[in-house]
Parts: sequence; C-alpha cells; structure tokens
Amino acid sequence: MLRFLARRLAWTVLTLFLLVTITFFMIRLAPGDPFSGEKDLDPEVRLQLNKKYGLDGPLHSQYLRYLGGLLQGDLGPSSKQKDFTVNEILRSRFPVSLRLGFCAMVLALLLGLTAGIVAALRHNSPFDYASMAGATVGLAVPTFVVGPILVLVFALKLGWFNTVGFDVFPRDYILPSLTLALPFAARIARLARAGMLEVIHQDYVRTARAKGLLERVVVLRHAVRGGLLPVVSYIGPAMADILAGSLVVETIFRVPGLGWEFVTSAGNRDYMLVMGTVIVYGSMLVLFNLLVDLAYHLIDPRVRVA
Amino acid sequence: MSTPAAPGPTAPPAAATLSPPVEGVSLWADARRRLLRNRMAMAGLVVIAVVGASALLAPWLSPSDPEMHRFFVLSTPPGSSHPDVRDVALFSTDAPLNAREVPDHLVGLRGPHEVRLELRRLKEEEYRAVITRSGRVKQLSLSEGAVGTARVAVAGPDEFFLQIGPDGHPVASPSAGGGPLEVHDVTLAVEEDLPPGFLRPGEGEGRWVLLVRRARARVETAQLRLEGDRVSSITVESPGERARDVAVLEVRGGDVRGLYLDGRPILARHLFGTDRQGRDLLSRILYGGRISLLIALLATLVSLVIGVCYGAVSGYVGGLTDLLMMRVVDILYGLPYIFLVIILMVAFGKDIVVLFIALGAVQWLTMARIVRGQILSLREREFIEAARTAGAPGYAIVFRHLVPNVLGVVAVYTTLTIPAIVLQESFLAFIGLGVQWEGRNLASWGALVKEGMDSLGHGGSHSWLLLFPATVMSVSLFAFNFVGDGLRDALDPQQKGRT
Amino acid sequence: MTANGSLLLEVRGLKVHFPVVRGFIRRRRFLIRAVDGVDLDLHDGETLGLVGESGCGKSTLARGVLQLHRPTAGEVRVGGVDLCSLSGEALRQQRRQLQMIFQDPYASLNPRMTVGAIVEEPLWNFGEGTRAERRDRVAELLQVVGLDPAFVRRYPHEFSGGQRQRIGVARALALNPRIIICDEPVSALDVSIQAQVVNLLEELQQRLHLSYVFIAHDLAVVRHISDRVAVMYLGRIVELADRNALYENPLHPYTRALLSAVPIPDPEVESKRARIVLRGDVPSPDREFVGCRFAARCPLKEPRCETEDPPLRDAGGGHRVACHLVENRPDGTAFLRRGESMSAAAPPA
Amino acid sequence: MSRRSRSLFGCLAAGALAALLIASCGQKAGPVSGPGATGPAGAVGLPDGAATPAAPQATWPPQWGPQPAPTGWDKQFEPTSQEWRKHAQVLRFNNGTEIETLDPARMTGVPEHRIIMAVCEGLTMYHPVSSEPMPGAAESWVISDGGRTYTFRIRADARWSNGDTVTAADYRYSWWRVLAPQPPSQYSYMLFDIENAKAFAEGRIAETPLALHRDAERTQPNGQSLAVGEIVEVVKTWPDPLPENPSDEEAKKFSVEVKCGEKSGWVGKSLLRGAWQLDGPGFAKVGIEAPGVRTLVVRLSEPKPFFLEVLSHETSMPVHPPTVEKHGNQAFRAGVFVGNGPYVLKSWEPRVRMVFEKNPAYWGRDRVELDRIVAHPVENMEPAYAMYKADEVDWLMDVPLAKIDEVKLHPDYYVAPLMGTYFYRVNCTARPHPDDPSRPHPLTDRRVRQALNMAMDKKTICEKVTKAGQIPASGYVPPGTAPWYEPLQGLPHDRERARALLAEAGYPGGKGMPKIEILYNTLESHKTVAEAIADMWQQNLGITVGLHNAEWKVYLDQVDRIDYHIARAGWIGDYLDPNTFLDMWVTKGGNNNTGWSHPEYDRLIERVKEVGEPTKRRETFRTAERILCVDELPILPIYYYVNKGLKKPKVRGVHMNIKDMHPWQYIWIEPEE
Repeated sequence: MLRFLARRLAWTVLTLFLLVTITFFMIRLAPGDPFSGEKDLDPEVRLQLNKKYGLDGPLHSQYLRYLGGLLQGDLGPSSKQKDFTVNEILRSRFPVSLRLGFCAMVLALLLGLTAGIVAALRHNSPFDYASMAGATVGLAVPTFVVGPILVLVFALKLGWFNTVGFDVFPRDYILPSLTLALPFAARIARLARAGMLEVIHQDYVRTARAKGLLERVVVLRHAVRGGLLPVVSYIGPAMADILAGSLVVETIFRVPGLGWEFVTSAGNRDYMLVMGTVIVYGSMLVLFNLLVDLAYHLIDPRVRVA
Repeated sequence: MSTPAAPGPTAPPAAATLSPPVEGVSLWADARRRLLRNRMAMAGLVVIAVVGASALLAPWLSPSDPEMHRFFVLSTPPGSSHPDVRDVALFSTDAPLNAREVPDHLVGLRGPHEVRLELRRLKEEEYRAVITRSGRVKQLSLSEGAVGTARVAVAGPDEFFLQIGPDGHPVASPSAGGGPLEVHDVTLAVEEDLPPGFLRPGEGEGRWVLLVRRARARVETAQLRLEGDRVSSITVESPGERARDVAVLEVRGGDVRGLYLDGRPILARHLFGTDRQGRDLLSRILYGGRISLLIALLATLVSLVIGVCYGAVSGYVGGLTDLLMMRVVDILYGLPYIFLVIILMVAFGKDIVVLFIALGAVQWLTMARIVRGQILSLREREFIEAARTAGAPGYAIVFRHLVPNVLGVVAVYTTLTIPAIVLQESFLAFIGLGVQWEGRNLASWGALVKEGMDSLGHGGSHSWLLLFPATVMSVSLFAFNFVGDGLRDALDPQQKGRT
Repeated sequence: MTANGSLLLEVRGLKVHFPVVRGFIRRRRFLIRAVDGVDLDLHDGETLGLVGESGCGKSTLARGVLQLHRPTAGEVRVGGVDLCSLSGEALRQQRRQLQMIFQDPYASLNPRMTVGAIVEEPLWNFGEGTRAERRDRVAELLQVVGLDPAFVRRYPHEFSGGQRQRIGVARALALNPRIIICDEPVSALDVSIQAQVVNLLEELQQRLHLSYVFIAHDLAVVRHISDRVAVMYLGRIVELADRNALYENPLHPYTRALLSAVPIPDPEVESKRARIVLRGDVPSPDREFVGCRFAARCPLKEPRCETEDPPLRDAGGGHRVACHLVENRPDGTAFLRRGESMSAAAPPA
Repeated sequence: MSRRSRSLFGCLAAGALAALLIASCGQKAGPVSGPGATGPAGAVGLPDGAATPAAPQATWPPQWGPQPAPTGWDKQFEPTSQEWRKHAQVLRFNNGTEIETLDPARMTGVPEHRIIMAVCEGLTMYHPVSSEPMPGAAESWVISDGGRTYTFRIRADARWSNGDTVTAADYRYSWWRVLAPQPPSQYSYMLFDIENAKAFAEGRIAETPLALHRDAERTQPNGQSLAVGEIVEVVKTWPDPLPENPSDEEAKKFSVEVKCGEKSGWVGKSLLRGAWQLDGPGFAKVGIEAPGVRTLVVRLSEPKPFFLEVLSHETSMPVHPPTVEKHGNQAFRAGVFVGNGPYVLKSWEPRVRMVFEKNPAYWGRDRVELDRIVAHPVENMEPAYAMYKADEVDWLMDVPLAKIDEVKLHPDYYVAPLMGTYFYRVNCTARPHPDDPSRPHPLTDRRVRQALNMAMDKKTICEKVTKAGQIPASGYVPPGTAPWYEPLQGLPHDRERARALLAEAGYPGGKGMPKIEILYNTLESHKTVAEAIADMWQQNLGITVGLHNAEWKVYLDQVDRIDYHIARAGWIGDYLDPNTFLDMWVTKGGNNNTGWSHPEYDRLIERVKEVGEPTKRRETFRTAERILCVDELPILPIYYYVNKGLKKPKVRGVHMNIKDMHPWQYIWIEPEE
C-alpha cells in the first residue's frame, strides 16, 4: 500500500513538473508581454520592470529561477495585481473556488441521486420520464446558457439574489453552484437510475423483498448500495470536470475564484499568476485522480492497475 | 462485439443446405435492428441528418450572406421582412437627381446647417424642444449638462442624428433647409419601426448615395429616376451582365421603403430575425453549424487517428512499450487540459487549425485508453493467434484483425466525442477564444450563443438571438448524445443505460 | 529434412514460463511454469496425441511450438530449423510449414471477416498467387473440407460450430503445411459433430499426407486418432508411448488414474469399475519442483519422489515414462512397482 | 472579455496628462502675477491662504489663451437645500476593473486614478467642472522665475489619515520614489519637467563614484562577470527599439561602463546603487526642495504651462513615507494604507469591491458630502449593466456596446465628448509591392492613403455603426482639446476624388492593388467598424480588403513591430493641448509605430516648444496637423471618442468634462422629487 502510494506520488510530481514546464514555455511563447500597452514604455523602465517581476535574463535561467522559487513555495509576484504576490492571490481565491466546487458537487449528488433513485423506483412513471428528460436537457444545454438564464430569472426578474457582490456564503453561492452542478446532476441521475434498475432486478434484492423486508429497508440497505457503485466511480472524473466547468461559471457570475483569475491573467500575460493558477488546478486534478485510484485500490483489489 | 449476439443456425455439416449464395450480413445487422427499434436514437439520427445536410448545403439554403451587414435592419425580430435591399453599398448616380426632381422634404437634407434647439424638461418622458423647423423629436435621452444624441424628425419622416452640446444646443448636425425656421413644441415618443433602407445625398452637387445593394449582385453603378417619393426606375449594371431594369424603389424621406419588380414587392424575409448588425440569423446559424460541425469532425478525426493508432499499437505490442505509452497517456490525462488549450490558443493564436489540433489532441487520450483496453482483450483471442499462425505480419494483425474489431466501440465513442467538442468549442468561444480563420472570427454556434447572450436585454428583449442558436445547438447536442447512447446500447446490450 | 528423413518436428527441452508482472516497472514476483522442459518428436505422417488434465500445459505447449508464446528455453526444430532462434520475417516464413486448428470455433474466426477472407488470409500473407488464383484456391479448400464454396461471402456467425471448425481446417490447410497442431479441435463441439470433424481430419491426413499433433483431453478420441500418445502433467510429459502400449499398459500412476476415469459405455461394467480418485488439487505451477511433480497426489509416492526428479526414460520398446517406480522386468517389459495397489483401469475395448 | 473596454480608455487616458495649456489668466491674481513676473519667489513670506479653498493665490499667466478658467470651487455647485442630508450618502459605482495597485508611483490607468483621487490628494486637484487645476493639498502657490519655479504652500490642516501632518518632505519623498528605479514607475516621465529629474531617473546625474549592487553579476546584459566596481563613465543613449538580447555594442548604450582592477565592462544602470538614494548627491540636484515643513519648491527645467495639471495626476500623489518604509509592498492594502485624501480605504476585497469612508482627518472634511463610496470592479459591461438595472450601482462609467440601442433609450444615459480620437494607422515603412518587387508598396504612396481616407464615410460609421454619438473626425486633434484650437476640417468623404487619386497612383479601379488587411484587437465594436470600412473601400475603390483580428497583447505586439497594413488605434490626450496628440508622430516617436517620417513635421513639432506666442503656436499646430491629416495621412482619423455611461439622477454634482475626471468630494446624493 505504501509502495503504491509512494509510486503514485512520484508520478504525480512528474506530472506536475511536466505541467509547469509546458505552461511556462507555452505562455512565454505567446506574443506580447505583461507591460505592453497602447503607450510606449521607456526601455529603462521596462528593464526595471522585468527585473522586478523576475523576467530578466535568458529564458532558461528564468525557468530555473522559477523552479527554485517553486520549491520554496514562492510563486513570484503578480505583474497585474502589483500589490500582491501570487501566493497571496491564490490564497484568497482558492477557498472561493473550492467552496464553489464543493457546493456544486453536493448539489449535484443531492439532485442527481434523488432524481435517479426515485426514477428507478418509479420506473416508467411520469416522474421517471420527466426526470430523465430533465437530465438529458441538463447534459445538452451548455452551462453558459443555463447560467445567464438563471441570473435573468432569479436575480433580475424575481430579485431573489444579488447580481453583484460575491461574498455572502450561502446566498451568493447558490446560483453559480447550481449552474455548475446541473450537468453533473444530470449524469449522476442517469447513472443512479441505470444502476438501481439493474440492481433491483437482481436476485438478492428480490430475495430481500421476498423475505418481507420493508420496502424502505430493501431500497436503502440492499439496492442503493449495489446500484450506486457507478456513481461512486464517476465522482473522480466529475471533480476534474467541475474544475474545468468552474472556469465558465466563475466568468458568468464573476466569482472571484481561481478560474476567472486564470482567464484574465492569461490575457494580461501575468505570467506568474498564470503559472500559479495552473499549478493549483493541476495539483487539484492530480490529487483527485490519486484519491480516486486510492479508493479503487481499497475497494477493489482486482483493479491493481499499474 | 466479439461474441455474435445471435448464433447462426445449426445446420447439418458438410452437406451445405444453406441454400443459394447470399450476400453476407455483418454483425452490424443485429445492432442495426436494435438501433432501429430505439426511437430516440432514430429521432437523433434524423436530426443529425437534417443538421448535417443543412450545414453542408448552407450556401444554397441560407437566404443571404451570413456576414452581410444591413445597417437599416438592426435586430429585427423573427419573421420580419423588408425590401430586398440587403447591404450597405455606396454608389452614386451621376445624372438624374437634381433639385427640381427631389421632393420638397428631401431638400433640407442636402447640406450641413446649424440647427438651434432648446430643451426644457416637462415631465419624466417629455421634453419641450424648440427647434428651427417644425418637427417631432422622436426620442431623446439626456441628463442635465450632458451631451446627448437624439434622433430628430424634422418636417415629416426624414430624420437625422443630432448632437447636443452641454448647453443643450446642437453641436453639429445636418439639418433642414436654409434660414431660420419656425419653432414648435415637440413631444417625445419612442420611435418604433426601423427604416428598411436609406438614401441620402452624397458629397457634391447632384450626387446621391443609395445605401442599398441587391442581394448577391455586385452593383457597380445605378441610374435613378425620382418621381415624387418614388424612384421610378433603377437601372443596375452588374459586372458581366447587361444593364437591366431591376426594380422600382419606393423612397420616403431618406429611406427606401419598397422595392418592386413588375409591380410586385421584392422582400427579404428574416425567418429567425436579424442580429444587432442586421445580419440574417438563419444564415448565420446555418453557416455556424458548418463551422461547429467541421471543427467537431476534424477534431474527432484527429483524436480518432491518433487515439486508435496509439491505443492499438500500445495494446498489441504490450510489455514495456505498452507500459511507457500508457504512462505518457496517464501523465497527459493528469494535466488540466482545458487550461493548456487556453494557453495554447493564447500562445499560437486562435486559428481553427490550432483549435482542432488542441481539442483533438486532448480527446485522443480517452480514445487511446478505450482502444487499448479492447485490444488487450482481443489480443488474447484465438483468431489473433490464428492470424499469427497463418503468418500475418504485425501491421496486418493490428489493422486487419484488431482495429476492425474495436470499431464498434470507437464508433460509439466518436458519436459522443463530436458533441463534446462542439460544447468545448462553444465554451472557448464563450470565454473569448472563438476560433478564427486567417484572422477572421468564425461565427460558430458557440459564438452565436455568446453573441445572443450579450445582446439579451433585461426583460428578455432580443431573446431570439439567444434562443435560436442555443436551441439549434442544444438539439444537435441532444441528437448526437442520443445516437451515441443508442449505438452503445445496440452494440453492447450489457452496457445498456450506462451513461 | 532431418537426418533420418522422417522426423518432422523436434521439440527439445521446451520451457514456457510466464512471469506474473506486478508494479509499474516489470518486477517478476513469480513464474508460472506452464511448460517446463518438454521433449517431443513428430514423424512424417503420424498423429501424436497429447492428453492431460486441463491446465497441464497442453495448449501452452502447442502455442510454444508455434511460437505464439515465445518459449523461455528449448528448441523447436522444424526441418532442422530452430524456430525459437528466429524472429520477425524469418519466423513468419517458417510458419507455412506448421499450422494450427483451434479449440474454439467461435473465437478463432475473426467475426469481422468473411469466410473467404479468413481462408484466403494465409495465402495473402505470403503473397501467393493472384487474386483470382487465390479465390479458386479458397473455393477448392472449402470443397475439401466439405463446405459449399458459395459461402465465401458469409460471416462466421452464420455458421454452426462444426461448419466453423471446417473453416478453421480450411484455413490451416491453405498453405499446404506438413504439420498441423490440433488444439482440442473437437472439444467445443457436439458429440455428433465431433466424429465428423475427426473423420474429416483423418481423411485429410490420408489425402494430403499430413502430420498431426492432436491435443485433447478426451482419451477416447485420442486413442482413435493417434499413432502415439503423450501424457502431460504440470508442464511435463510423464509418459509417451504407442497408442496401444499406452492404453493397454499405462505405466505412470498418473496415466493410470487418467485412464481409470474414462467411463465405459457398458453400465454393468461401469458400475463395477474401480476408479482411481486422486486426492488434492493440481498444484499451481508457480514454483520450482524438486522432486516428482506428481508426488503430491501420487498414491504410490516414495520418499525419493519428493527429492528426485524422475527423468523421462525409455522403459523399453519406445515406451517412455517419467517415474521412479517403473521398473523393467527381466524380459524387458516394464511394470509399475506396487502398481497392483492401484486397480488398473481396464482399457475400453 | 471586456479587458478591452478598459484598455480602450484605460490605457489611453491613463496617463500622463496634464494641464490646461491655457492655464487661467487668474482674474483673482495673487501677489505675483502678470506675464514674466520675476518677483522674489522665496519660500517664505507667502501670504497664508485663507482657510477657504478659494482661488489659487497666483498662477503662472500664459501669454495666450482667450478664455478664463474657473479658479476654484464655489458654492453654486453645492446642494442648495439641506433636504439631501436625509438621504443615505452612499455612492456605488462600477470602476470597470480591478485596480492594479494602490501605489501612486506604479499606477497607470484611469480606474486607478478614480480610486486614488478618493484616498490621496495631490498639491492640486481637478476642478469638477472644467478639470483644470485648483488648490488641493497646497493652499496656494507662487510662480516665479519666468514660470520655472513653483513655490507651494501646503495647508496647515492637511493631515494623513493616521493624524500625521502632511509635509513638504512627504511630497519630496513620494516624487523621489517615482523617479528612483524601485519600484519601477511606468509614468515616471510625468515628473521629467522638473529640473534634472530625467537625468536622475536615468542614472546620469551622479558624479561621485557609485557602487554596484551585489547582484550586478547576475544580470549583466552581456553576460560578463564583473565584481563590485567603480564607475568610470556613464554612457547614455537608448537603443531604439531595445533589442531582445543586446550585443556588446548595444549593451553599452543603456549601460554604464565600470572598471574593477584590470577588468572593465558594462552594467545595466538599474544595477547601480547609490545613484538613486534619497539623501544621495544625485537627488540633491533634482529641483525638488522642502525648505520648510509646509513649503515645497519645485524648479522646472523650462516653463511648462501645464505643470499644475501634472500635479493633479496620479503619479504626483503623495505616499506616507513611514508606512511605505515600514511595510514596503504591503503598505498599499486596507488597514495599512495611509493617505491624505477625502476618504480612507475601509476594505478591499479584490475582484469584489472596495469600500471607502469619509476621512475624519481630511482638512476639508466638512465639505465632503458622501459618507461612503463603494467601487465595484466588474469588467464585463453586460453584468455591470444588469447591476445598474437591478439598482446595485448608481453609476456606470461605460455601457455595453452590444446593447447600445437599448441603453440609449435609458433616461439615465449620458454622452459627452472625450479628449480622444479613433483612427487607423497605416504602415508607411518603405517596402516593396508584394506582387511586384520593383515597385514600392502602395501604402507608402500618400495618394493611396488619401484615397483610402476619402473613401470612408465616417458619418455613416458614427450613425449606423458606433451609434453612441461619436463625432466623425477628419482631423486628429479632437474638439475641446484647447478652446483656441478648432478641429481641423480635413479631407472630405469624396468617392470620386478618392478613385481619381487611386488611379493617379497607378491603381485605377483598384487594379494592381494587393489585398490590404485591417488589423484590430478582438472586440465586436472594432470589428463592425472595420467591416464597414472594408466594405466602403471595396465598393468605392475596388480594392480587396481583409480583416485580421488579434488578441490584445498580440495586436500590441504587431503594432509595435509595424507588422500590419492598416491597424486600428485610439489615442486619449494626456493634457489639454494639441501637443499631446501631435508630438507622437515625429520620426521614430515611441508611439508613432507607422514608420512614417516627415522632416518638416518634426521641425514644426520641435519649434512649437519654443513658440510661445498663441497665434503662432496655433498656426504651427495647424500646419502640422494639415501635414498629418491632409497631405500625408500616415493615419486615417475616423471619429472622436465620447465618454458615455449611465448615472442615476440622484447622483448630483457630477459634471461631464473632456477628461472625465470627477473629484469625489463634490458629489452628493439627492433624489429628485
């Protein structure tokens, strides 16, 4: 087990290193620089700016310097938000993104599981059809259509939410996490329904029922356990997708999170911040993959994948 | 896919009773039957066929050029129509118009004049305007001390923009006739209908500018005759064509109000309305489908080729090679790809080639994994051993025996990749990374949806700009997903219902 | 051709071991010794039967001979050329002499290919003839195996198991091989069809002068078709003899036990028949054996069986056996010491 | 992404700026007045200004300029009744973006300027109506020495928000910080009018031996290794443009030669130490002195009529020295920041909001009406507009262009002229015709450029494309830049003449013209303008026109390298004088970027520095602009910018001005009845 963990960690580090390297050189290849603007910049000032923001010297030495800083946990200064270091920016934005992702996951599970299980139990009922139709809609209508419509309806028309000021924890997180959660809820609902249907018709559930157990007990103790395995295995990839999806949702709702920071910093050529956000996202992704593998490893020893 | 779903009939051996030679029926037949029974998938197929055909035939189906601006029909709702003058083109007539032939109310439009205008607010929506000539201020919105722009109608329907300076006086504007004109009280009203086209004087004496262009005809010059408020004839000389009498233009004020050929109006209809630059939305959606589907198909193709080859080789060769190849895939899988795509597009431009390489290069990972998994299980099957025994070289085994056997899975995955890429492309368009071709932005569905979103008024105005592209896109995505699911169910009944 | 002119296939010390890989860098935890030192000869025109319990390595041996699994050690000589030392194109060229008929007629035919393509493939692989010639050859082959040549455009799943196996045979014949290894060619078929296929194989052997290695666990079929029979246990040949010698005078305790399990189609006899029931399971071939492989289950085992590996030796008259307990009578005939305690199975008549 | 919306105005207007050329002929003349007053301009003996923020005691009187400027704040702009006090004095506005920094020395944009105006106060401040300079932290000043010396008297009751007294030394410190290389200040040139400031900033001033930074070795431009050494000679010429990897020869140009033992080499000037010390001999030579606690003397290298306007600019804002010294980079955060403006920074949640509250230590606290200001950083105008409609902000300083038709109908919509011009740059660098290398590229022919200009129907563009009330431009200097400078009536829209000119240049009916591409940065509004213009050129001239859009930074890069045919551009003036528009087109000007070079033009712009006489000055500018916009056309002017937005009627005291600057202390909330 420890060996497995150590090995996976080694790969994780390699992956991250690769990510850092690719990102570093790719963003540097992009035309333009952090300080260009419509007004010409004095060369000496540019020299000083480059020095201040660690952009002086040949690219490879900048890269080594960056790696050196990274090892010490220093992600450098931000060239766009000049009063803050990348560490500070990430520290203040990351919890927001994390909270958003967490809320979305919880919402997705809540909605998806309820809809899926009930649909399976009431197989071929109107509820089943309705929830599956809803799930299909959730899958095919892109987030960036759903988001603004939610804003239009709930914030502008009904006035239940503010359209601005993302800070009050439960209230301001509702619309974004709902938007983010819908496609996942849809998928989970479909998975849960299919899994449940499969299980319900299996012998052990029939046996349980035949034993005269309460329907509730049958469902909760026997069916749900077996039927939701596919859902469990979906949570891993879903987390990765939620990370990517938060990019759009943060843009729509102006959530002061990492995704938005990434999009703007890429456009601003805020190199250090781009690197910082990518590293955080990459680490999250790799961490989730690791956890999922770990979970599989524990649950099912057959899946001792290399 | 491997085990035939329905075993063949048990015929007595040697004596071949399986009568006359029949054309072989592939394994797909069974799958096809199952697919045909899946109503949703069939509906999806029909939709895909329709969408695909309309994208393919966009140049013939679309009522106009999707990039053709009509500044006179901005944001008209679905179903609107106007004289079939489609674009702003500037051409002047040399002879026919002179002051005598120009209707009286047009005279005033012929040169810059000073218009004095004084405004006093009466009530919330009403201003009293004192202007140099009788007229109606159609709408005005100013805050005190501010400089505003107003559309002012002077003596009839000819209207023009007016700059109003900080003192409430116009700064510069074209205006009506010479000399001080009388002053009237005016009431404000919001102007409703937009003019279908407009005609106005050109620089210099006797020159007129007709802001129209016949659809698809590249008009070089036109001769106009004005009779009353009607251009009695317009002779158009198109390059390569004889001069011909095209139409009769009805002109009111500065606007072309009608276009007639043999007395019948020639109308352009906008089934889906126009966008805020007056471009026909239907045409844009048709062409957008081309772009979206093209990107999706090409990116899928890229992912298909790379993924299948990579997965097949990795799975077939096995051993250390497989281990290393899959390790590479694992590492790439661990990267937050959408970030890399964004950085890639920032670094190398938003060219369509970059985009489908980027998207395809990401999608192939899953494809490679799936193919490899299939190949791994197929590799141990006896028919592969049989092929080796029969002396088949490595490439023949991979491409004659292994790959055809994974095509089922590949087909399923491909149908699911296409909508995923459409979605990703639109996602990129939404965050401002819409694709380009040779520096021109391509209006894919995603870009249209974004435009619609941007134009959506609060309270739902201009909703058609969002509604139509979003619906078309969503329905197509539905269709692809249904077909993908249906295919999977058909090919692999055990997996039924799994998403 | 070999020195004695009739020796087609020589297998010497063949070992096929499978490492069980774990971890991301190839780390051998243990080896599965599926075939662990086998010597075999196949002579021109003969049929060598190969029997043994499932899992004893018969199929692996066949695949090792055919180089479908590369042997870990040993030689496979066909016409004097050691296949194990070849690879790539050279090996591929050698394959034409050695073909195989597979056990599972469902799995051994590519479901995506037509019958014609399947039978044609070997020809195509070696670039034999033009398209038309190949087509004619396919038709001829189908006729030879008793199928209607009109079937060429059909797919395998449209055929019954027997018909499919005929297709497999046709494919094996396509290159005019001298040796065909039949890996339980009939065990997946209905009994009625088994006979047809076996008959077909015999008939073809006559017509085309083929040599077979015939693998089966059905002793009756093996007895019917084979000239010589080899018995395998845990990756080794434990006994090898002429058909009659083996069936009538099995020497190895394992062979005896095996033969005793064959039911006799006479209920009377069957009910009285004494059967040797072996205790315990076949040990896993994942460790090195010091003594006799059969020792763990042998009812007759002696202390030295546990420590000394019995060689496969000639017990006289070409009857080879690997057992410490087999001794030769003064007249040269071999017998199994204490074999009386195992009630000898009466060979089926 | 509305990054652009900011760049458009932000990056342009950003900057520098400055003054009313025609600084007022103070009608309330102080003790020293009149042209060329040479009275004793000592720091002492200044009449202590009245507590009322009345007119400046004296302004340097320009010899030209017909129009008197408002000289101070007066009652007429204040609430008339006390009714308004019943309403919550809270103003919420959208600043359009997250500000880059709160450090005045490093600021570059308009959004930053709006914020810093709340928390800091320069010696002068903008007049809320005319945006001309009026007394800020300085209650009065005396201009002497022919306009070269300014002696400021700082208010006795000027306080930092922590209670410390605002002193002249604080300003001296702040400006030293701008001029010294750390932190790098992109707008340090704003203060270059001060005597020796430029030389100091560039490290040329030191005569005493300077030491090298210890890290000099690391970042030497030519890669040589040098130990800490002694400076032998300082060489100063800028390479233009600055090369990526400078050769030794180029390295010399922006380096100082140093000698250490037998080795010598060049080292980047930014690596010198000592040259920029506050107490060092270098800064002592810069014309900023603080002889008394409340007296600041500034000497200019030559008279600059708009220097007072410079002092209102963000770069000239003071920082609190002890805080900056103590906290360094952390000094510019809520809770730490110390300012001397009318408001204090209460909270700053990046990407969410900034909250300001009335500064109780501010000298003019009684006149500050708003209790609280909330600034939102919403970049995208769509949600910002939604916020406005949902009554979550009171003031939008821009509108979503996509919805301009809808927004224009909104009763709160306003537009006002802005000192800026939208135009196209034309690549004028000499290069061969792409199809026929023996001929020059058509765009290098001025007749072709004239034809392109005349084929554009700018009026249609303003009315039907941009639609916000922009004014068609045939000249380059926007109206209102200076009252004495009328906008130029350049080339008219004339299709026939355009065709004739094109034919004359050898391309009759567009034949032989290669395809021309219009480069613009990705933004819908630029695109529609470009499309309309492309269409006009195609229709009127028969030439093939392509569009090329590029992401902002890529576009900047291409423009900077003059890698385009025609490129979209915009320019917002820094100060109220045509010079801010015209001096950029001199040969190799940093913002020229067209490759255009015209000796006569260069001469005119050079001469304008000396010409003091107003009529002659106007004539010189006029001649230059004629060359630019009639004869040569390295640029094709399209329209003059407007400043547009939405403001609730209850927000009072906001007056539109050409610089779009609105000091916070004069705004109050009072709903209409």
